[in-house]
Amino acid sequence: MSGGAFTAFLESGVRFATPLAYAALGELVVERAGVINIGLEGAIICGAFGALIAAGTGSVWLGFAGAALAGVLLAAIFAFFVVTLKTDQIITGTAMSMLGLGLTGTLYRTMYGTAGASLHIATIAPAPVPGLSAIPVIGRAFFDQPVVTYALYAIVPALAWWFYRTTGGLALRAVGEHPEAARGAGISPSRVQWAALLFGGAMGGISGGTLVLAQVGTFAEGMSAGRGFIAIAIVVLGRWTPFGVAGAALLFGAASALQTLAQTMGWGMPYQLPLAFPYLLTLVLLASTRGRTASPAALGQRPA
Amino acid sequence: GARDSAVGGAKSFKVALLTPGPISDQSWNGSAYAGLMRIKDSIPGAQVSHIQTKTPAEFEENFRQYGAAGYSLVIGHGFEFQDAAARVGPEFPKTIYITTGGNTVGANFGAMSFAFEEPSYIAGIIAGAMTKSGTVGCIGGTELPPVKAAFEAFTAGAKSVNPKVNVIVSYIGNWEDASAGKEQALAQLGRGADVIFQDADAAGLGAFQAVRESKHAYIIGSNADQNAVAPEVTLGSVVIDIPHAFMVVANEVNGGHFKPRIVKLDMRLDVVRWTVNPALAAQIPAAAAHAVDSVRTQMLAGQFTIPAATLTK
Amino acid sequence: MNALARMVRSQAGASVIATLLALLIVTLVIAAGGYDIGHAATALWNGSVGSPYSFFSGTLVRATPLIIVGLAVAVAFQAGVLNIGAEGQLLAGAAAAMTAGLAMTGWPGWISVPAELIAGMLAGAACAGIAAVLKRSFGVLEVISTLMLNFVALYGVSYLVRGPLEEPTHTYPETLRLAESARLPVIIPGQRLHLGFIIAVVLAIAAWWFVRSTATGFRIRAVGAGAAAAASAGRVSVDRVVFGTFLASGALAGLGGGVQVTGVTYKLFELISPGYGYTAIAVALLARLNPLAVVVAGIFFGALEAGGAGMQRDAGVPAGFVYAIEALVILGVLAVDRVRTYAGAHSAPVAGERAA
Amino acid sequence: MDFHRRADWAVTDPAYALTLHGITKQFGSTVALDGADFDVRAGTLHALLGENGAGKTTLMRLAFGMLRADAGTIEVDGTPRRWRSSADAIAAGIGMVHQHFLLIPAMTVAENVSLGDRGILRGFNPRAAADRVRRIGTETGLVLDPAACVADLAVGAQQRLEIVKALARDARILILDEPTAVLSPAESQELYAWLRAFVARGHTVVIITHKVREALAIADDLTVLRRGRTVLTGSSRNLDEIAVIGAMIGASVTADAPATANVSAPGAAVMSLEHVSVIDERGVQRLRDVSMEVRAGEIVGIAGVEGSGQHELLRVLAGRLTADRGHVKTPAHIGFVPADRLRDALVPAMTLTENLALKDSGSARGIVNWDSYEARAAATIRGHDVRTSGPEALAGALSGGNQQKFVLGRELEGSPEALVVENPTRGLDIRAAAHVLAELRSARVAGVAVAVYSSDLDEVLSIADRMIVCFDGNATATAVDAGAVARALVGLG
Ligand SMILES: Nc1ncnc2c1ncn2[C@@H]1O[C@H](COP(=O)(O)OP(=O)(O)OP(=O)(O)O)[C@@H](O)[C@H]1O
Ligand SMILES: Nc1ncnc2c1ncn2[C@@H]1O[C@H](COP(=O)(O)OP(=O)(O)OP(=O)(O)O)[C@@H](O)[C@H]1O
Ligand SMILES: [Mg+2]
Ligand SMILES: [Mg+2]
Repeated sequence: MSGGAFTAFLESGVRFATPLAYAALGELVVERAGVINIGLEGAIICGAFGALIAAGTGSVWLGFAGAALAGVLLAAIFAFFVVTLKTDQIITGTAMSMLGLGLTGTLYRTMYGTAGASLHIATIAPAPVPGLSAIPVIGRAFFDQPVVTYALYAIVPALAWWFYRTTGGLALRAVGEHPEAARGAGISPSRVQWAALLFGGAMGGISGGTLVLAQVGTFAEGMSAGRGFIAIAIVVLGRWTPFGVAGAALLFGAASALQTLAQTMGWGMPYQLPLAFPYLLTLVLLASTRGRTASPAALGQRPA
Repeated sequence: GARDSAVGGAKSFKVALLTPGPISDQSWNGSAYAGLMRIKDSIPGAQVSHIQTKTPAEFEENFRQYGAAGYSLVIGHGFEFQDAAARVGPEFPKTIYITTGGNTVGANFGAMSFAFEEPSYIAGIIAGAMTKSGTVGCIGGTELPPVKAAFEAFTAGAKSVNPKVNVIVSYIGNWEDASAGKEQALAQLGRGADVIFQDADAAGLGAFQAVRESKHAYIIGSNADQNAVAPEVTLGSVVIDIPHAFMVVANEVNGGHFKPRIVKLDMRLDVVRWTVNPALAAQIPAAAAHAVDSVRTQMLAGQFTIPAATLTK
Repeated sequence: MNALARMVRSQAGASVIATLLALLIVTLVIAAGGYDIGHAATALWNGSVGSPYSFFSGTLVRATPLIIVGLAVAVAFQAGVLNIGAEGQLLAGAAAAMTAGLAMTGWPGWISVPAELIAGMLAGAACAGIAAVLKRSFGVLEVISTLMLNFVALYGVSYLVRGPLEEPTHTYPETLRLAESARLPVIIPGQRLHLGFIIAVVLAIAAWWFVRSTATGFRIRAVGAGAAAAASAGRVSVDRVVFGTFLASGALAGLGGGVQVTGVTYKLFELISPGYGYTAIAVALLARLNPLAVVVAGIFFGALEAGGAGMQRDAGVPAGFVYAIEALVILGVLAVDRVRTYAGAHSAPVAGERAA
Repeated sequence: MDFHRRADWAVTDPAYALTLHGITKQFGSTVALDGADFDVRAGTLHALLGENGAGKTTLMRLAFGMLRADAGTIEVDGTPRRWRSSADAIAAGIGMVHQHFLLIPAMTVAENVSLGDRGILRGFNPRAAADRVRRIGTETGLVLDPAACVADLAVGAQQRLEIVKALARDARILILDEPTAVLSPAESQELYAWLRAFVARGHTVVIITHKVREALAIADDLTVLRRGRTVLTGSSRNLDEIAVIGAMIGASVTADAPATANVSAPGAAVMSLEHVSVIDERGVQRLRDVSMEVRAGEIVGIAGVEGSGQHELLRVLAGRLTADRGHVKTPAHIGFVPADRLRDALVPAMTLTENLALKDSGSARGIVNWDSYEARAAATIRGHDVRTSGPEALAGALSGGNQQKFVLGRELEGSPEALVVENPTRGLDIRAAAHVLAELRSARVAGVAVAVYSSDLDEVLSIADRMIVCFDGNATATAVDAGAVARALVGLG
């Protein structure tokens, strides 16, 4: 592989990773609060649809706001069921995926008919960072990207700082580890979980918004294409830490890029191999690090 | 929402459509739905019904339901429906089952066969003539027989005017992930491709976006007339006029003179065609336009055989 | 008020209320979408139970894999094993059953059909076995490992039908069709309903009896409801029970895949399962892990999907709408279930409530 | 927070730090509190007593804002208060150490202490938090390593941490729910001394306990709850043990059942260990070359400070833990009553019939004869005075004492050759505890080899024929004598 092809591969990997990272960082916060949101897929597709509607105003930034809002709305339903009514997280999450995919498909068809929305949505173009984008090999991949990607460079350390260096982060982690202990300390676990889920919904929505506003310029039914499930895998592979999740998202993104690259280079390997690889890697990593220790102790439990 | 249902009706002409994907894809499924609407609007008394099916296990169930409900014509939109047609057909002899693609024929079931290769070959000629880099690309949703055949014809067309042309073929792996479609196109652009032929339904919209942003490449649409998706970079579309095709079959069935067969629908019937994007027509070199005209004339006369391309799997 | 509270508390009453509530929500949603409610409701009814064909060939055919895989999930959850990898195990089972069926072309059906199903079970168990070993030897949470394995299985099937198992002309990304003798027989002439449904019901009764009446079944329940007590008071080898149940669950899910290819599709292709493994989780949990109730819940979901198809066909309700309605029905059932719990009914805790 | 405190002081009635009046609380159909009153004078140590389920914990959780009362008023320093959550109570200067610790094992001491600091974006500085822990340590003598992970702390240290947590929030009113239940006698004494010093500084302490004698010895005032009502309150100087116990159980105290004479001489060794060593999964050696035996018809008492190896010793004796080295002899038919009954002995979501069958669940084959188990469960319920609706009741619906009686009955069923019992009366009221001890004595008379551990030394000494004391993984035989055992407990055997 030539240097240019490698750079192109990295660039593609970062682009694939961007929406994954948003969704996974949101899911990370949710899981740290002890909730597993299998319905993330629904938030992503709602975000994509919300972006389409809001960006119709002509503003990309309103588009992102609409994406986040749509994700938040779906997350609020999930939170109401899982936190307030204390329903089973897995089955509720499954319903949320179906609801998100179903609602967006229906609304899209109702609003745009069968002609579709076309490519009329303005997208944000890559904005090269002077100097940094000239770094050999990795410069273009990491510093010639749309602003949403750069935002991640701030969100990841900010989240890490917030997790470990603020009382809010402490409260979040406490709820995920031992909700009753958190309650004893005057923290309301359900309020924390609500907040975490809304944040996760917003990030999932932005993830979908990225697909529309930074990549494709239009909406397609089912365009989330399983990213919500991948994001859950990414959180595991990232061992429930912000930097770990960022790295894992990059790895999953690179796997998709490798699949693309392998085809254009005519390497003739089955295209399923690079796609299955990150999942296998996650399993191996979990086995080698004895997965249990890293996960929040109360993950998936019905709150008391 | 649109309600286009049909219930009861003694002697009405009832037509059903099964699509494998959402009809908002602006491509394969969308144009089939447009075809169904065309039938509804142009055949008096026609009643229509549509269902989106996920898995082949549902194909048969719905074929039967339509048969039992007395539908005259049931269209399964894709070769993947042919098994179900062969299984269900004999049980409902009064219903005609047609699949778009496939090669299964029986007493009351048959297939439409689109000569999609013909306009794909023409698209190849245009691409071969337009490329400056000598590399063109094909992007498919998944590796299905009609898609593969179209890409082979495209390759042959490109090589006919530019024997050294390099054709890259890749598949997205699904028909919805528009973002992955864009990446696939960007990868091909990165390898030097400057004309891309996409056949990936909704996922293909991403390829349009990639080409639009690249500013130095062209794209060719497929199935529906996609020239309007990105008019500034779309050379043309390899169109299957599915509404037209559906009308051909529907009229035969409605008239009671449908003979089960593989209904060959080619350029001569004007069901498949190369539709150039008028906005960019002027940029196509005269020689290429000439070559296209000559090939088209031969095709319309039924005298053209597409040479086998050397397309590796 | 008292009578209402009592009704809410009874299992039957809750089911009735859940169904009514679900119907109410669906009605409102359909009306909000601008569709004729009477028309849509008729279509839902006709598509699911309104005719023998709808019921036997639509609802029950769809219910069959949901019941078998629902049992797989229910049995695992009873032991506290959160196997959400039934989808992957089903795919593995389908691929193995197909491979066996193609390899045994020409063999008499009474040998090849059982062999196919057994192959499916073994493959499902092997797929679950990976997660079971990861759990036992490396402490990897099964919720996560089985979710990962679902994707691996999905890509595996995708590879197989485009590679080693692709039909010989290499035209279609699917396998050859199973010979007539290698299929599960249809049990009602003129319908699609196949022997797999009988297998599903028999399995459900067997599972119910097994869990309730046998020592092994009791061990499974005890480990699920109180592993530490089972280990200490009963000296039960918890690891062994968990491991065995995990494999059995995988075998059942694999059987679900085997039944689907030998009874319905006769071929293997990528879209062999539209997510039966995930819906089965809903089936099992709504059935409160009771194997007999799994049959009812499986038929309920089968009817919902078949009826949803009916609404598409006859009332022009789009596909997305049907998913949304299914989701709302699940949420309605969940909500009523919680209300019932708040009302103070005694109910065995669902295994899924414990640590994931 | 400071503002709050000053505001409180402004309207203080210095006489009472905490006043709860007419408190009613119902859980479903269970009335936990029925108009209870509770007045704590400022600057005193107040003991709250009562039988199991009397409502002590519920009352204090209400005072701490973790529960909301159905009726009644709460006053702090004379000001009526209404808690939205425990955050409000904390802000008002109340701290609570819970019956079951509320610590997060995966976090450090410093993080646990900082938990609940207000604010979403307010910084948490580990170094400052560590300083705070150290400062409290020097000020109060409750020394902890701020960087230690709570999962690695011994129980005593966890107890200290719970108190430090409360003090870090400037608690002036400290509530401790059965704090000594998990402490060794020495640790308990240390805690009491510390609490007295805390009170001497003008603060207020409420301590929930079952130990009447200790309560009388250390508390200024004493309140007894019974069935959710306040039945006795007053200064401990004016009360005696008989009066308090009488109030707790609502009857005059019957003397302990007379110790049954040891009618038969001990028989052959039923359980024995020879040179047994146990190493836990973290690689820590828990038992070192232990040799001992328990003979038929005797009760061997076992004592040990938390973490000295007695936990492992009991499990090896009961055949629940495999020794890494050495030879173990233990009969096939052996009863085992673990300390944590809801975790290790019973499945709360299962019926009593099923919980009885649990005992055979590891060895049973084939089809279960539920009718026979139901009959056996019914017999156990009758034979051991288990108060319940019948064999089909869920184990989780029984009160703690009745659960314990059922477990003991189950383990004694079918005349086992040996019985291993751990903390048999933990959390039981006096009557239930006396019943359990009497059961152990009669088992001995029936020829069962009994090994009993209890963290309450008086209790073991009252029934043991011989004593074995664990210290640092070694087991030493001592006389059945408090002084001898006390020396052995600290390694001076
Ligand atoms: N969350 C709850 N839900 C239902 N019932 C409860 C709950 N908490 C307490 N109870 C019931 O309230 C009553 C009082 O319980 P509480 O824990 O206050 O007793 P206690 O005096 O602390 O007993 P113990 O000495 O056993 O700790 C009991 O009958 C108990 O079963
Ligand atoms: N979860 C529950 N469900 C149903 N009934 C319960 C539940 N918890 C407690 N009870 C009932 O409430 C009553 C009081 O129980 P509680 O635990 O307070 O008893 P207790 O006074 O602590 O007795 P003990 O001294 O034996 O522990 C008992 O009759 C018990 O059966
Ligand atoms: Mg009690
Ligand atoms: Mg208590």
